[in-house]
Amino acid sequence: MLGAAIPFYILSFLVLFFAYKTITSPNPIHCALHLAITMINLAFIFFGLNSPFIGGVQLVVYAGAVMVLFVMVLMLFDLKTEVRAFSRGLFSSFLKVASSGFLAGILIVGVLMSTDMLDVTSDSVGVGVKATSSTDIALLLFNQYVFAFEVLGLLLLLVAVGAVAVSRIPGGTHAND
Amino acid sequence: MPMTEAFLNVGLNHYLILSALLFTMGMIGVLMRKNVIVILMGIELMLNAVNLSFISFSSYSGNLNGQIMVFFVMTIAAAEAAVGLALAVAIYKRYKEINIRFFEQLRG
Amino acid sequence: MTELIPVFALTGFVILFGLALVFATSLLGPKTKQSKVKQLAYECGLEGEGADSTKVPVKFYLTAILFILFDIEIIFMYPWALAYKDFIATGRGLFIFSSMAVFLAIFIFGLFWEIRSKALEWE
Amino acid sequence: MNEQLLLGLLVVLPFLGFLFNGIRFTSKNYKLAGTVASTASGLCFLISLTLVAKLIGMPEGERVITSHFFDWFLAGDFSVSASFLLDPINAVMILVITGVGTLIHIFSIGYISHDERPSKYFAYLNLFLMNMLILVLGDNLLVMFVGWEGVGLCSYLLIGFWFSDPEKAAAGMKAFITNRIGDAGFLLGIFMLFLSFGTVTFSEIATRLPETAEMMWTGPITLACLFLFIGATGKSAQIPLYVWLPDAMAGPTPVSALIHAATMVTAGVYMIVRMSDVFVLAPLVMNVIAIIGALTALGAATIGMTQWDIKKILAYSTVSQLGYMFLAVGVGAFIPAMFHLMTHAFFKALMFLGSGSVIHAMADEQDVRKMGGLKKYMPITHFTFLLGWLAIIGAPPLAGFFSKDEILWYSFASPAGHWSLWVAGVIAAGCTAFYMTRLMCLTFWGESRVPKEVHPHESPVSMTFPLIVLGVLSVVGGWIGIPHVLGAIIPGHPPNVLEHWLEPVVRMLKPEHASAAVEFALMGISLSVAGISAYFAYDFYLVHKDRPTMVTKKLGGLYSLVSDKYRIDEFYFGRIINPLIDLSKGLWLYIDINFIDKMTYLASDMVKGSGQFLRSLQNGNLQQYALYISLGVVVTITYILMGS
Amino acid sequence: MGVDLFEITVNLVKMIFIFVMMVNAVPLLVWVERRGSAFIQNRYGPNRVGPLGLVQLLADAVKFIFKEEFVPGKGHRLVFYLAPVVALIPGALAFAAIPLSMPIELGEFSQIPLGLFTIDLGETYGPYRFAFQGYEIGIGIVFVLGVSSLAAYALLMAGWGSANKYSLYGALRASAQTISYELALGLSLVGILLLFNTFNFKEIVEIQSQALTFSFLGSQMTVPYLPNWGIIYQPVGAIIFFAAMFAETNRLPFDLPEAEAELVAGYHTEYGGIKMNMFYIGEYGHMLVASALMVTFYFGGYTLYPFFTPETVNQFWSETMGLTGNPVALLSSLSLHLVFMVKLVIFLWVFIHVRWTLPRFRYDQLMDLGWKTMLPWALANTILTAVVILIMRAAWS
Repeated sequence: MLGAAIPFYILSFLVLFFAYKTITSPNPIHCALHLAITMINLAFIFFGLNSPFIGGVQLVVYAGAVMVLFVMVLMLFDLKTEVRAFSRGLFSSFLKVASSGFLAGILIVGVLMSTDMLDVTSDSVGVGVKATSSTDIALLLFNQYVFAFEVLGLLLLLVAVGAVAVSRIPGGTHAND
Repeated sequence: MPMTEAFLNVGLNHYLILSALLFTMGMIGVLMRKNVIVILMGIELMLNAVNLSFISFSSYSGNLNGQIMVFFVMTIAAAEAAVGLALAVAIYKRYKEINIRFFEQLRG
Repeated sequence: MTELIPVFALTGFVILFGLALVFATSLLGPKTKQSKVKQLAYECGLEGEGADSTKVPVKFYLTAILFILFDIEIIFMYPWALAYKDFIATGRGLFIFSSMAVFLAIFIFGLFWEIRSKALEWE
Repeated sequence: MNEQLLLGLLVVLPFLGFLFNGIRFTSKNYKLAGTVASTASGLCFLISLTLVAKLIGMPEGERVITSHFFDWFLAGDFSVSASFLLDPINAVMILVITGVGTLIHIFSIGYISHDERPSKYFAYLNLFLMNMLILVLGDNLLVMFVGWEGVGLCSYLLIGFWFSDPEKAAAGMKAFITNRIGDAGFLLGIFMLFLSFGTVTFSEIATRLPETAEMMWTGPITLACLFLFIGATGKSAQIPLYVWLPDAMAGPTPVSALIHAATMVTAGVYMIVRMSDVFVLAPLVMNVIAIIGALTALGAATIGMTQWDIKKILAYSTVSQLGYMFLAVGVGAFIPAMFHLMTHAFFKALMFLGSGSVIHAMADEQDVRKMGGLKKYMPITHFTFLLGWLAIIGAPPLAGFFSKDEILWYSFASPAGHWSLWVAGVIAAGCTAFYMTRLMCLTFWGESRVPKEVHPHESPVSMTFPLIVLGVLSVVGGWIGIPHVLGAIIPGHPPNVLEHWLEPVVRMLKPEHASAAVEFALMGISLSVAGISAYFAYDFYLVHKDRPTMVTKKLGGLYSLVSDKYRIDEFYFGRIINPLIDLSKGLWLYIDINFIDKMTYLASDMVKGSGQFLRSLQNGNLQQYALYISLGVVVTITYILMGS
Repeated sequence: MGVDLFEITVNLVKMIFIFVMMVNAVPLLVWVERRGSAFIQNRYGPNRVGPLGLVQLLADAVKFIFKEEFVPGKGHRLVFYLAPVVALIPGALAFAAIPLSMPIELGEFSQIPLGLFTIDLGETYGPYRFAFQGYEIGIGIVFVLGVSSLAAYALLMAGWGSANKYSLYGALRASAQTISYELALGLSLVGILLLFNTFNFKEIVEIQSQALTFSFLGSQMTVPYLPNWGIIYQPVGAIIFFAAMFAETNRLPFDLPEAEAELVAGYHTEYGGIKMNMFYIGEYGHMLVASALMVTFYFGGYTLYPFFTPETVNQFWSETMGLTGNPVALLSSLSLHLVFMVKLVIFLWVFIHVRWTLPRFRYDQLMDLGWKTMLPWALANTILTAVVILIMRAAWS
C-alpha cells in the first residue's frame, strides 16, 4: 500500500509543481522546460497505471518531440522575459481564476461524490486488466480503429502540407524575403 | 483511521483528482497568459490531464479503448501543436508580436 | 507503481550525482575575481547580445515540425509491427498488410511531397 | 393493366403533357403542342372508357375502384392518404371531363393557332385537366380540396391568359379572389366535418353517418353543409358569388367552354352530390340551396335577355343552368342534377365552341349587334348551334328536354320541393328560351350587319369536328335518362339508364305521390312557356324589330336595372369592397403604424440591443472566449452534479 | 524493488554499479580513443602517466573537479548549471534498461561460501531473481527510444543557457540533427519488431539465442550452425540503425554541432571543468547505449548461439565444473556478461575507428542524408520485411 502510495504522491507533487511553474514562469523557455518535466512525470504515471506503451509514446511524442519543438520555436523568437506574464484586467482575471478554481473544486467534489463510478475497489489497480500487453493494444487498434488510424495518417499528411504552406506565406519561415 | 486510509489507498479517485487539478492549471494558463505559445502549452497541459483521466479509467476498468483514445489524442495534439506553432511563427516573423491580444487585430 | 521505483531511484541518483559534481567544483575550485571581460561570451571578442536576441534560421523549426509528424507515424507502426504475426496467424495477414499499406502510401506521399517542395533544403 | 395503375395514369398523363408543354413554353409550334396535349387528353378519355367498362362489368352495388398511392400525412389517429376512388358518380364526371375536354383540346388547336404562346396555353389546359381529375377522383375531402384549388389556379391562369390587357388580367383576379371566399367556406366545411366525424374520407364519413346522425345534434352538420355550400357557390357561380363568371369570359373561348361551362363550374354540384348523404341530414341547408338555385336561375336568365355580348349571354345562361342544378340538388333530386350536369356540359360546350367559331370567323368581334345572317357563311357552325339551341330551350327529344323537365318535376313533387320553386323554374325556362332564340336570331338569321372589312368564313375541320360530335351528343345525350313516365309511352320503353346507374350510390328524395297525369301536365306547361317565349323572341328580333325598344322604354328603370345586371357589382364595390378597403386603410394607418409596427420595432430594438451587447462579448479576445467556454463547462457540470 | 532488505540492497547496488560502470567507462574510452587515434595517425598518444598512460585520465578527472567555476555574464544561471546534469540522464536511464546478461536465479541459501571460509547468515534467504540490468521494463524499446529522445533538452539548454550565439547554433544544429536521425532510427526498428514481435529486450535476446529458424512459404526451416541473429534478417536495418546512432551521439562524421571551424566548440563552448566532462559522460553513455542496442538487436545480445547460450553455460558450470546451486547461476550469468562485454567493446571500437577514419559532413549533406536517403531506405526496408514475412508465412492461405 505504501509502496504504491509513495511514488504516486511524489509524482503527483512533481506534476502539479511543474505544471504550476509552467503557467507562472515569466520566461516562456522556462515554461516549456517545466512543461517537459511535467510530461515526463506524467509518462511515469502512465507506466504506473499499467499502460507502459502509452507512457512510452508519451515520452517519445510529447517529451521527445512536441516539447522539443516548443523549445526550438521559443529560441527562434526574440523574447524578452515577460514583465507581466499574465494578461491584464482585474475583473476578468478574477473571473478566470474564480471559474478555474470553481471548476477544480467541483470536479473534485464530483469525483469524491461518485465513489461508485466504477465497480472496482480503490486498491485494485489493474485488477481488471490481465497483463496489459502492448500487443493487446495493437490488436484492438487494428481490429476496431483501423479507419480512425488511416484517417489520422491523412490528418498528419495534411498537417505536414499545411505547416509547409504556412511557412511559405509572406514573412513566413521559408518565404523568399 | 479512515482519513489516512483514504490517503494511502491510492485509487481511481486520486488519479481523477490529480487530473482535475492538472486540467485546471492548464485552463488557468490558457485563460491568463499573454504569450500565444504559453497558451498552447496550457492547451497541451489540459490535453494531458484528459489523457490521464482516460488512462486511469482504462486501467481501473480493464478497458483498453481508453488507451487507444489517448493514443489518438496525442496524435492530434501533436498535429495541433505543429500547426499552431507554424502560425505563431508566421505571424511573429511578419509582425514581431506574439501577444495574444495582438491577434485580435488579425481580423480578415 | 512499484516496478518504477528503480527508475526513480536511478534518476534521483543521477541527478544527485550531477549536482554534486557541479557543486563540488564550485566548492573546490579557485575563487578568483570575476571581471566583465572574463564574463563575456566566447564570441571572438565582440560583446555578445545574449541568447535572447540571437536570430536563428527558421529551418530548424520546420524540420522539427516535420519530425513530429513523421515521428508519430512511425510510432503508429510499432503496434502494427507488434501485432503483425498475430494477424497472420489468424489468417488476416492481407488485411493488416493492406491497412498499413494505405497508411504507408500516405506517409510516402507526404515524404516525397516534402522533398519535392524543397521544405527540406538546406541552402 | 390493373385499375390502380390506370387511375394513376389518369392524372399522370395530363401532368406529363403539362411538363412537356410547360418546359418549352416559349415555343410557337401550336401543332406540336396541341397534338401532345390532345393526345394526353384523348388517352385519358380512353382510360376513362376502360375504367367505366370495368365498373359496368362489376356487380351492381359494388362498383368501386380504389387506388392508394401513399400516406399523405399522419397525425396521431388522423391519417390522410393520397388515394383515388372511382364509383358511378364520378365515372359520369370523368367521362364528361375527358370526353368534352378532348374535344375542346382539339378545337383549341385551330382556335389558338394565331396566338403568341400556344405551348403555355396547352400546358395550362393539361394542368387543368389533371387538377379536375384529382378533384373528381379524390377519395377524401382533402385530396378533393387539392384539385379544387388546382382548378381555381388554372382558371385564374387561363382567364388572365392575355394578361397584357389589364381588363382581362383584372377579370382573372376577380375570379380568383371570389373563388378564395368560396374556398375559405369549403375549408371551414371540411374542418366542421372533421370535427363531427373525425375523418375526411368519403367512405368513412358514410359509415359513421348513421350513428352520428342518431346520437348527435345536427347543428354541426348543418353548419358544415352550409360552409360546403358556400364553397360550392364560389366555384359554381351561384348567388352571391356568381359575379366572376361573366367576367371570366375574358379568357379564350375554348377555356370558357371547358372550364366555365362544362367542368369546373359543375364541381360544386358534383361535391354536393358526392356529399348527398350528409346534405340530406340538413334539410334547412337543402332549402337554402334550392332557393338560391331557383333565384340564380331566374336572375341570371333575366340578365341574359338584356346582354349584347355573345359570350356574356352564354355565361349568364351557364349561371342560370347551374342554378337549375342547384335547384335540383336542393330538392333532393341528385340524379337529375347529375343528368343535367352532363347534358348541359354537352350543349353548353357546343354553344361556347360555336360562339368561339363565330368569334374566330368575325375576327374577334363579340357583339351580336354586329353579326347576323352568318347562317350562309358558316353552315356547320349554324347547324350545330341550332342543335344546341334546341337542346337548351328544352325541345323534345333533345338532351335538355329530359333533364330540365326532370328537374322541374322534382322541384314540384319532391318532399323538399314547393310549387313556387317550380314556378321560378318555369319562368327561368321561358327566359332561357327567349334569350337563346334572340341569340340565334341576331347571330345567324336575318340580314347581315357584319362590317365590310370582316369576311366571315367557316372554321377549319379541327374546329368543326368537335362541334359536330357535341351536336350529336346534344341530341342523343338525353336518351340515357328518359323519365319513367315518358319511357312508359314511347315505343320500346327505353329505361332510365342513368338513374339505374346511379341509384345504388345516390340516395334520392323520391316524390311521395307521383302521378303521371300531373307530370305530363307540368311538362306541357313548361314546354308551352318555352315555346311561347321562343316565338316572342323570334317576333321581336326578326319580324317586328321596333318592339324591343318599345318594350324597353315601357319597362324603363326595370330594364336598365336588369341590363346593368341588377347592379350587383356596383353594390359589392360600394357596400362591401370599398368599405373593406377603407377599414383596412384605417387599420393600416392607425392600428398598424401605431401599435403593431411599434411592437415589431420594439422587438427589433431588443434584438439590436442584445446584438450590441453580444458584440461587445465577441471582441476577438481569445481568452475571453475561452472564459465563456469554461464558464459554460462549470455551469454544466454544476447542473449535472446538482441533478445527481 | 524487493521483498527484503537483502534484495533491495542488491538491486540498488547493482543499479548504481551499472551507472558507475557507465561513468567509469568514459575515462577508459577516452584513453582508448586517444591511444587509438594516435595509433591510426601513427603517433604515441598519452603514454607518460602510469603504464601506457592509463592514469592520465584519472589525473584529468581530478583536475576537472578543481577547475574554477564560471558562468557567462548574460547566461541563464539555472539552465546553464542544469544542462550537464540533464545530459547524464538519458544515457544512464537507457543503459540501465538493457539486459547485460541473463538474470541470476538464486535458490534459498543461509550462508555465503567464499572459497576458504563461509559467512553464516543465521537465517535463510531467497529464493531471489536478480535481473542483470538496472531494471526490467516490459516495453524496453519504446522506453529507450523515449528516454534517448530527451537528449535534445540537454543540448538546447546548454546552448541557450550559455548566452553565446555559437553555442545556440551548435545546440540547434545538434538537436535538429538528433531528431532528424531519430526518424530513421525509429523506422529501422520496425523491422526488428516485425521479426521479434516484442518490445522486451530479454525476449528479443532469447529468440536470438537459438539456431537460425524461419518459415519458408509456410514451412519451418532450421539452420543448426548459425545463430538466429537479427543481422541475418535485417542487414539493411542494422546499417541504418548504426548510422543513425552515430548521428544521435553527435560523433564524427556527424559532429557538426561542434564543428570547430564554424562554431568554436558547439553547445559546450562556454563549459569548462567537470561540467564539460559531464557532457562527455553523456556522449559516451550514448555510445555505450548505441553499442549495447546494436548487440542486443542484431548480434544476439549476451548469447552466442552455438557456444554461449544460457543452456550451454549452465551445463558447463554444473556438469563440466561439477558445481551445484547458486554458484552455477552466478557464474553462468557472469560468463554471459563477459560475452556481452566483448561484443560491446567491439562496437565501441568501431565507433572510435569510424571517428578517426571518415571526414565530417557538411550540414546540408547531413540533413539530406538523414531525410532523403536514410528515411526512404528505412521505409523500403520496413515494407520489404513486411512483404517477405507475408510471403514466407503464406498469409493468403
